[in-house]
Amino acid sequence: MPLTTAYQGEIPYLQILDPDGNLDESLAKGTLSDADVKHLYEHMILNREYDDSAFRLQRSGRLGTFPQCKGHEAAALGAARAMRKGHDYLVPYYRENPASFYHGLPMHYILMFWGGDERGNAIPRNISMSPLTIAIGTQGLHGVGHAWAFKYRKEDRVVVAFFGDGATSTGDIHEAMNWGSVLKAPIVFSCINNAWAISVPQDKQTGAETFAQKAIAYGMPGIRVDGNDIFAVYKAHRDAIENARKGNGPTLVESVTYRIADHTTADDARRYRPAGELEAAQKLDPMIRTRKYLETRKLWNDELEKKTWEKAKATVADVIAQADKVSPPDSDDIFNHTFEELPPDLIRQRDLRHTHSIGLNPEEIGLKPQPEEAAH
Amino acid sequence: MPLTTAYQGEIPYLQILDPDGNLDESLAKGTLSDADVKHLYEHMILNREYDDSAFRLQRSGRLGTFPQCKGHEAAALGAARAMRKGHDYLVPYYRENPASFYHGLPMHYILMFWGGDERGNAIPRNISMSPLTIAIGTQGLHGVGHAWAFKYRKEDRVVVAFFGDGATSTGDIHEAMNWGSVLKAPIVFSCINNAWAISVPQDKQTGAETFAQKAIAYGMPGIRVDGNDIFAVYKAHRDAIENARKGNGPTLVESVTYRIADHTTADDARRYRPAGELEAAQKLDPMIRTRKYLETRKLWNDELEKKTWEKAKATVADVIAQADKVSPPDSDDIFNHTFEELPPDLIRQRDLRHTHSIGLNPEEIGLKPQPEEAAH
Amino acid sequence: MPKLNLVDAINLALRQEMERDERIIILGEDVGKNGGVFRVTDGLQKRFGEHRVVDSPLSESGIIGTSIGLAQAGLRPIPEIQFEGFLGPAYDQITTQAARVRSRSRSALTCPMTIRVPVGGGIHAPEHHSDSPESIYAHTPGLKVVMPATPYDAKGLLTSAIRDNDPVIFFEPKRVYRTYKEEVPEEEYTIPIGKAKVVQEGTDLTVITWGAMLFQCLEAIDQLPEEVSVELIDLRTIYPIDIDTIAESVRRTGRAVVVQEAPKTCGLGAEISALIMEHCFLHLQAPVQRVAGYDTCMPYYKLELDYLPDATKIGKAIKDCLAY
Amino acid sequence: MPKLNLVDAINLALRQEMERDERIIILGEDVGKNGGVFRVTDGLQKRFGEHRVVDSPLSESGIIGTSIGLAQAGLRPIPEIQFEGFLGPAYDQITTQAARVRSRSRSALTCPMTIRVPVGGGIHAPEHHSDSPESIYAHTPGLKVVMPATPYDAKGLLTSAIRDNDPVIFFEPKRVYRTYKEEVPEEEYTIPIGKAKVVQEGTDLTVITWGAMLFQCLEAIDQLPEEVSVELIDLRTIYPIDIDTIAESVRRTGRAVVVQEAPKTCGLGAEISALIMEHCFLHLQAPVQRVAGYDTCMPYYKLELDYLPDATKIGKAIKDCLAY
Ligand SMILES: Cc1ncc(C[n+]2csc(CCOP(=O)(O)OP(=O)(O)O)c2C)c(N)n1
Ligand SMILES: Cc1ncc(C[n+]2csc(CCOP(=O)(O)OP(=O)(O)O)c2C)c(N)n1
Ligand SMILES: [Mg+2]
Ligand SMILES: [Mg+2]
Repeated sequence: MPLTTAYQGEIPYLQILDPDGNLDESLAKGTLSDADVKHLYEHMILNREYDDSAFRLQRSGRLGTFPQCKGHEAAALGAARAMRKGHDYLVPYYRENPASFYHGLPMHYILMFWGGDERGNAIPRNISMSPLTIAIGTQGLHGVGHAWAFKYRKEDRVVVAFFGDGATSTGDIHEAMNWGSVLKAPIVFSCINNAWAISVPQDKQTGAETFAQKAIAYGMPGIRVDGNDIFAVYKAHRDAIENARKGNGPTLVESVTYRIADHTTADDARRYRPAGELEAAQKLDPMIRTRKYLETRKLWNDELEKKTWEKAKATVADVIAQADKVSPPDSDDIFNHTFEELPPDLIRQRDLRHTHSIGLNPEEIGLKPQPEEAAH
Repeated sequence: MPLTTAYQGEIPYLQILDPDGNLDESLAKGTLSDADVKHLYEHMILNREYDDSAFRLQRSGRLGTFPQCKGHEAAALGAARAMRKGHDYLVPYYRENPASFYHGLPMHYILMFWGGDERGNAIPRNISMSPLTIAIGTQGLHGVGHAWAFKYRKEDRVVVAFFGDGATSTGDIHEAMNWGSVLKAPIVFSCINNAWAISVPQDKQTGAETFAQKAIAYGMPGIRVDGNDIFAVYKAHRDAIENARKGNGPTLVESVTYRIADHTTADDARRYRPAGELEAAQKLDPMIRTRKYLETRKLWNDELEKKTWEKAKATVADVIAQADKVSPPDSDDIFNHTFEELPPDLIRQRDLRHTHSIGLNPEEIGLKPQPEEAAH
Repeated sequence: MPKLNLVDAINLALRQEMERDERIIILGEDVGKNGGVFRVTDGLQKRFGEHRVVDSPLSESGIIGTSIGLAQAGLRPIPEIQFEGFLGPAYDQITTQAARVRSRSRSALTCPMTIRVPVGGGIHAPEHHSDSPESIYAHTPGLKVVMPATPYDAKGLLTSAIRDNDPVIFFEPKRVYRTYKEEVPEEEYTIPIGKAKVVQEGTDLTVITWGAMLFQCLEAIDQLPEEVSVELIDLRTIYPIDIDTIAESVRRTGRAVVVQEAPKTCGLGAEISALIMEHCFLHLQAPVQRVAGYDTCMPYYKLELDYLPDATKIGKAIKDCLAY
Repeated sequence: MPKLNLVDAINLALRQEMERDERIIILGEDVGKNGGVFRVTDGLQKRFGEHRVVDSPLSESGIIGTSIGLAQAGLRPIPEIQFEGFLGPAYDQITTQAARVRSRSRSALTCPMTIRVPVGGGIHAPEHHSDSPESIYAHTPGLKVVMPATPYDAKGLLTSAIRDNDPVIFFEPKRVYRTYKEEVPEEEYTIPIGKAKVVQEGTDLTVITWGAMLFQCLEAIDQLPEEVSVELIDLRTIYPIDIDTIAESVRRTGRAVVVQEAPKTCGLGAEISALIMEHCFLHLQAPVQRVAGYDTCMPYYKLELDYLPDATKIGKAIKDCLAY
């Protein structure tokens, strides 16, 4: 027994649709239908249009900070497609617009959110997803809690929780994966590895060759996929979701993609990105290969491309108009959503809009009435 | 390329001295000399005596809570022996008395510490170790910081940071291993897997088969060893330490042992331990096999055993006497070690021993002198 | 009526609420098989099963973080943090997440959970087992904070906390766990969160305190000359603060002493002192006095009694304040 | 003398101290190549090398935890936490570890480090980028807490903080980063930690504030009738609080208004209000007034100006207090 093997494991890598649009037919079998791919590609166009429009809104001062999702479309949509809409539960971080929209989030909500309005995070009851998260990594545990509740209630729902490569360094994502595994909770951890965490590259974030291999730390399956390949992303998530649904616990899926944009509109990636990297990544843009694939199958052409973009532009213009029409938030809401029932002092703060005590409640607290009131 | 392998890895298991005292000569080569083993066994006896005495002190009300180290002796001493004393840096949690004493910590310090006296944690300058840690997992990062400082100053010192199986669930131990790996810091992470975290067994702590495989998440080597085998523990740590010293970064070593005691004197493990488990573990007690080994090599006999215990008893009695002689802590020290220089209000709190304002400083704050002073 | 100590009263409340509402899950380190390191959850796993009383990994952020998910998904988690000193790793999930679920989602989501935490010093424990962080959480909008001092109040307040639709931190003064018994009805009852209790009426000075300090205050008052009439208020709820009960009292007595274990600076005593000034300025005969822990780290236990307010320190503050 | 903004003044102090003391290491998310998300550390990695200005993993507990080890080992880390909202994951390492190193080891070990943190609202940022947690850290024994409002003070105070042998949290009001310039000497200088600054002398009422609120207070005072004479104190150091400067002033003016961004309850304003009562009771003509953030979550940015104290709210409190 002396020097033996305590553990042996490996992490597969999956690519089905290569950058030139060639499909591995045998791996693709039973994954996405032609109609699926077409539909998902239309979603990509819609999202790309949304992304660019939001960028422009920010630049013209109509939106606060905005994090573009450019490049993430396949990684998000492949996962979203693998979920049962309205049944499985999506836990986004802040860069999953494509998945959120796919699951039905009204598109102007995201504009409201980044426009500094909580109502953009008031996810409608029929949309099976949690609010966006700004504090990196915290959402993984909420996802596990959700999955645990599903298990507790014997519902066959599965959670897909997203996070970035940077998030893997947080204690919370570690604790989430550990809990998920211990509880055998029905959850899939979907790590979007876009090569950067703001300005920090992978080799400053981890000493490991892949993020997927972190699954081994938790005794759960892990898989790395080409995150620009909608087939691979879909298949890996579908298998992981079905495995979780069967009661076999979580999987970690790493989707390798690239952030073809600055971190947010407040960032300037030219300060830190090596020359040529962006250009190389642009060639791997998931939209390019998805379109190539569709064209090869004669499912797409320039005409459809043009029409879809036009439709996307119209849709996004509508969405922006819808966002513009939203009445400004009521400043009473600063108070009203702090608790189910407001304590008396908070009611005073709300109704008088100040915190200093004089005049807060003259009779009751035995002070002289405040001068302005006396003048009435 | 489609379905390939992204990562492949394995974690070795090492045992050199088996429970019956049989040594694997080839693996043992170049590890511990006869004199070493004898010396380490003497240390085991000393620690066992210390442990039992501390337990009795607690039971008789002379000590607060005390966590026994029973069973951990080989896991701690094998690691301690692999370090360069006074040069490498020991980061204990709270159950490393054997390692700490081996590195020269005055033995009554531990009694002071558990007796509720910070001076037990005032590690003398010449002892190369950090204070004991109560907050689980926090010390790993301090160890990484130390290792980083050694690297920064180009010193060839290595840190060995200990933590339990339970601690692996904390975010901090995860962040520590991640940082250690990214920085290629000269540190060895030594996980003492004693099967329990208070009442929580391994399968409620992790979904992984071993703790050692967590190394893979960080792209660092990991190894699991029989933690009751002083040879294996020594060899794994020595190799890891020398690897770190060469600039190759951290290793995770999991020493599998057993807590042959309650969690602390405040615990009653009979509430949660399965019947027979303790008894089975007692048969694997590191002291049994170390003694067997020494006897086989004719390096030990009943006479030596008796003498060593007697000496240990005398030593520990001395240590207790020394602890008893320590003057009670000065309550000024509550204040004096808060900052290098105390702010004025803290000086007032110290000198007047109260926080209420009347009488704090009558002249200066324009109040009537306090009645008692007026009466003088 | 049976006399129960704090541990048993809390255990009883947990049991009754779990029977009443199967959405309740208890989770935490050692809460299941072991029944908690203070035995507060003793017997509950046996009674309700491993799926409802869950021994968790050693991971405070995970305990709160998963509880948030459970709560958002419609369950009613009761996480335990083993000692207040280990709230630190859960601080982020409590303050930036649990406390903000309702606000961030404009009430689309809520986060009903009761975080049970033994709190305070005086039990000869190691480091991190004797702190008093209540003002930290009182400063965090979106949290309610409760700290009963007696078994009766604990049962009623815990029941209210569990039924509350917002996150509540329920601090249990561990020094009182087994040192005080009183009659506690078997039947379920609630005590409203946000209502202080006048423990003893008086006319000369008002003492305001909470948690284990209640007993130190009682002792101090006991040792005062008979002619001194002190009103004693047990805050019971840390947030929202029942300033009405306090102000009503101080307007009568004109003098107030606030007693807390926590370090003085930015402790809850500061808030209460400021509030009293704001609400009772024209009635105050003396500045409100604070008897508090020093602005130092809580010492290891050999010196803890030197650190903590006791009857002597409290008595002196009362006398000084009366003589002002 | 060049006119610098807050960002440049801090950058200059960092550069000078790094030149002077090679034990200094800067670490944090994006502080190196990118020069920090606010460019506060711009150019420092280029100048001092990757071993001294270190881009860290996304791990706030790790940033502080490794800094503790560095500091204990004799270096002088200057960790940056990218926004105050991300102090949460580092809370445990700051409060239970960094703050207690000296006490726990009876000064055998020390923990000299300066934790730089942009703080406060008003910049139209997303959630967690606009909070004001200073009282949390002021309540933590063993920490010094500094919050300069102006470039000159920032340079002098940061220099002091870096040279201090205990842990200092250095809050940088991000709303001021680029909105205010003043003359800042190129030469090194220090401003003592623990000393407030009388920004403007006056006789009728004292306003006490810190951080970005200084500018709101100046505006409020500007808008008052000319005959009103207000003394304005910039606290600059949050802990230890310079109560002597405050008390000296309030004893003269008899009235005080404290202005803070943080939620009212258990904020630093409560402490200052209580201290003023304790130190100036017989001189007070009116209860000390607090103008604070509401006891609610900091709203997303569309409503942040409704939340934050501004000249109108501050002016009203001053007038009410004067008329009392
Ligand atoms: C706890 C926390 N720390 C720091 C930040 C600031 N921050 C926002 S995004 C980001 C990088 C995230 O990188 P990654 O997880 O890879 O996601 P990506 O943005 O690349 O999609 C950082 C550091 C934050 N939001 N939360
Ligand atoms: C952060 C934190 N949470 C909880 C505790 C309470 N506690 C003390 S020891 C312990 C179990 C530790 O188990 P392990 O890491 O396996 O070490 P062992 O005691 O078995 O050697 C717990 C939960 C603590 N000290 N720190
Ligand atoms: Mg990323
Ligand atoms: Mg253990």
